[in-house]
Amino acid sequence: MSLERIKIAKRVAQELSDGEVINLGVGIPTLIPDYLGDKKVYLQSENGLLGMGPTPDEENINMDLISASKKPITMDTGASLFDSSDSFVMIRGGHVDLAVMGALQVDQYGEIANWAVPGKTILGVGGAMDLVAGAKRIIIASRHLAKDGSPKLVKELTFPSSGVRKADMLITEHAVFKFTEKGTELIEILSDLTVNELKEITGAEFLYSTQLSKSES
Amino acid sequence: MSLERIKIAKRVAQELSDGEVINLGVGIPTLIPDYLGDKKVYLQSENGLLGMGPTPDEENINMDLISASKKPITMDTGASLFDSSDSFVMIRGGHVDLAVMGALQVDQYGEIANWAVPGKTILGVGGAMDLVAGAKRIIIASRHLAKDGSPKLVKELTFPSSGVRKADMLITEHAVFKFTEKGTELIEILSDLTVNELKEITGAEFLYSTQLSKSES
Amino acid sequence: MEKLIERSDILNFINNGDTLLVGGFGLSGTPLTLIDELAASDKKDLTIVSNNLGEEGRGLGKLLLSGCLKKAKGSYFTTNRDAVQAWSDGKLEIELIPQGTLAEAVRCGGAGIGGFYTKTAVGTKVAEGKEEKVFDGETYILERAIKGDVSLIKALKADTLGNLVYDHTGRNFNAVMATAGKIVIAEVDEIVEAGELDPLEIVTPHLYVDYIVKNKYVKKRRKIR
Amino acid sequence: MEKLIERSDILNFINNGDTLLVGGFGLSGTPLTLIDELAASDKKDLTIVSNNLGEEGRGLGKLLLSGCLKKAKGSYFTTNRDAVQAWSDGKLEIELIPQGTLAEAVRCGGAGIGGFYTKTAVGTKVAEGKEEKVFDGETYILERAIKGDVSLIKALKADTLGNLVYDHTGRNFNAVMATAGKIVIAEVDEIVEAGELDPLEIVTPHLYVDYIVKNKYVKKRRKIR
Repeated sequence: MSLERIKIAKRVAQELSDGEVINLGVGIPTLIPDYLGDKKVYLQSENGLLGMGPTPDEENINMDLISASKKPITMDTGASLFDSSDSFVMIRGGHVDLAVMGALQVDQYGEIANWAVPGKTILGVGGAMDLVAGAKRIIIASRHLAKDGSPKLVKELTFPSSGVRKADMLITEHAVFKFTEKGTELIEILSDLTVNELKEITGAEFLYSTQLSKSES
Repeated sequence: MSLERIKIAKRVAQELSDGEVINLGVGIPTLIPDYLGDKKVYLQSENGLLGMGPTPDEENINMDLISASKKPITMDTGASLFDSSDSFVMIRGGHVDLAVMGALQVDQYGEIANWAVPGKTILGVGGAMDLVAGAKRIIIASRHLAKDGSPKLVKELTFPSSGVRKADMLITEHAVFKFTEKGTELIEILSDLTVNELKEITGAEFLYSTQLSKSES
Repeated sequence: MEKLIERSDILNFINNGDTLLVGGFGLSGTPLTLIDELAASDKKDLTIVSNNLGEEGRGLGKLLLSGCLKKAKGSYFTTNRDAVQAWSDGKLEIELIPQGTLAEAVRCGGAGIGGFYTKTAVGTKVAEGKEEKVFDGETYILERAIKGDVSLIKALKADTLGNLVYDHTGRNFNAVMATAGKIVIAEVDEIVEAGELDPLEIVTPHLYVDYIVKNKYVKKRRKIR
Repeated sequence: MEKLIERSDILNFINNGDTLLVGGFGLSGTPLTLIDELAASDKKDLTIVSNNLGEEGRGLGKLLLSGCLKKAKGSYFTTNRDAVQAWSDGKLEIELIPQGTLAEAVRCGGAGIGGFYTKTAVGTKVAEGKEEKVFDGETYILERAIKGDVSLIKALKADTLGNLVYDHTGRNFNAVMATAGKIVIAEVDEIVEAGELDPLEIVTPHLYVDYIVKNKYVKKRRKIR
């Protein structure tokens, strides 16, 4: 497990508030529960559980009690079980406070591409589009650059969009960005990069306060 | 309780088959369970129960365990409880084998009017239209004549329709009618009326076999 | 328990002109305590979405008499003569909705669905003015989702997180009403610790429930007539 | 018990070209016994509606290898490389449906609803060619109901009437699939007498279930990796 991924998960964890209902996507988001500290949140799993608990020990694994990432889980105190259609009543209906998900690209207004790569087989979407459409708040947790070195935050998506609903925030190992109608705003630098260095590895322009600029560059 | 109403309920009971899921409307249909004999059917109540049992004794009344007619009931062995939306998944989705309901009028093709009287206040429809649209089979259980002496079986409805889905059968204290694309067919006379006498108190023409005609008139 | 409030507190969440989604079937599974508070208030111009409007002077019938109501949307009002009278006198607007359509419309309201096509009521007065569409040779009408400003529901038990279970057919419309209000207030007979309700028996998960009010009525389990 | 059949009997209810609704999420809550029977048969040109197509050679992945399939409709096939390959080779048609849309479309199929308007996938490739409609300023797309000829589902227990309960998140798509097939066959771990299941815990009432097959697998509750 890379340190960058853990760093991102830790920073996302700071954004969570007590009592929130949260859906965690595959990848980096699944690391978040380890960094919640005293915060009490409720994890919703789209395959039919509210109140996902930690991984069971090997003796207590039941493969009919799994997360949406298909890993064995346990139930927290006060957990409830339901079917897939009721699970998406929660998700689509705006009852999940926060979705944390990965992305292939995010554009300068927060539009997300996280299900398909152009020219490749497009055979999986899962619950991503439902979460994009329905979660009250969306945080993208992702490495700053894709494996091929291209920036994930871009001016315009070149990958297929996951929906018209925009993300609220992007957290990478280098920075925290907020999306508003004006575009992208850099609100925090998480690594030792200067603003100018960050600009070089980012595909979209972003706003930032001079104060942030001064202290960090 | 009038003898005619009991007679109708008894005759409807003969139409029920073992294992069927049945929704009983208000009025005459509620009398049917008393005349089932050995038949085992499952009564669905649209307020959220499959497997309605008999009326409880006074000590065991719970006003949160009631029928759609708002009378206290019990649960049969194997009963299940659900909410109103799931109840109408059953009804609208064609999972209820038979609905037995009253009617203000039925036309010669079996189109039902059972919720509103023209010129009067139209303030109640309940689950009638859902049952008309969704039940696999519909039997109308009704007195032959309305209180004002007008026939319930008519050529054309003058009362507002309950839907385009047609009833399969009409059972009154005098006769059993079947509805087909050809129109109304008299299949049984239940009183001492002749066919000609029956014609006089019926608002629609009906077909009948000469055999029935001979034996009954 | 954070969600537990005094019954009088509910008036802070309800504004004149609001649409309230109210659970219950007749008087069964109805939030009578919450209704009493509202009936004693000076709230005005409320629209009630509920299967019925209670009975004369009972349940939602109280709200009618107290002058809180502008409009009622539901499937069956005939059993409350006051409602029929108020409608005749032009003092109450009524929108009649088939029971299954009502349940589904509210479910859609809670589910982020804008509308649905149903076979129910096709060819009737209820369908007048509604968009039609043919699927596989069958005609359906479009029904819009229903949402509310506040949902008032009645459950048997809540746990301290706000998970709810209902009493038999007292569940009726309460479970869908719980999903479709911006604010959801549940009246309950009993509050238990989180963990005491079996995850399999919870009908309304706590994320739908904003506030809990303790029922002021003692449940008559054995009602002698 | 009338509904109990031998597992080989299920082939009598399934015809070439049928659409099968299959419960499960990955391999969890999947009717593995029923799938085995089908994989060993000579059925052809089946369309499978299921969230996934199992894994390589496991679960619904077996049906793919056995040559029964023409088409798969679901939300996520990427985890079965065989499916990706078969699709690339033009041997398998795939229709990708967002998970929530899939669940709702099947529920509508079972509920007598012709279609519904969802916000999910608006503005994406998945929405191409789908009718749009604006409600209260927001754009929705029309999704059609999904029905099947036969539903194959997996439950934990059935009672002798056919009422079903599921094992934790093994419920997933099984409960909706149970409502939308002309014939519904449930594979179960255990059969109990009617009355042994609490009316409050029954998830799928017996009216949805036509046949019950006993699971040939012994459930691994404690799986050591």
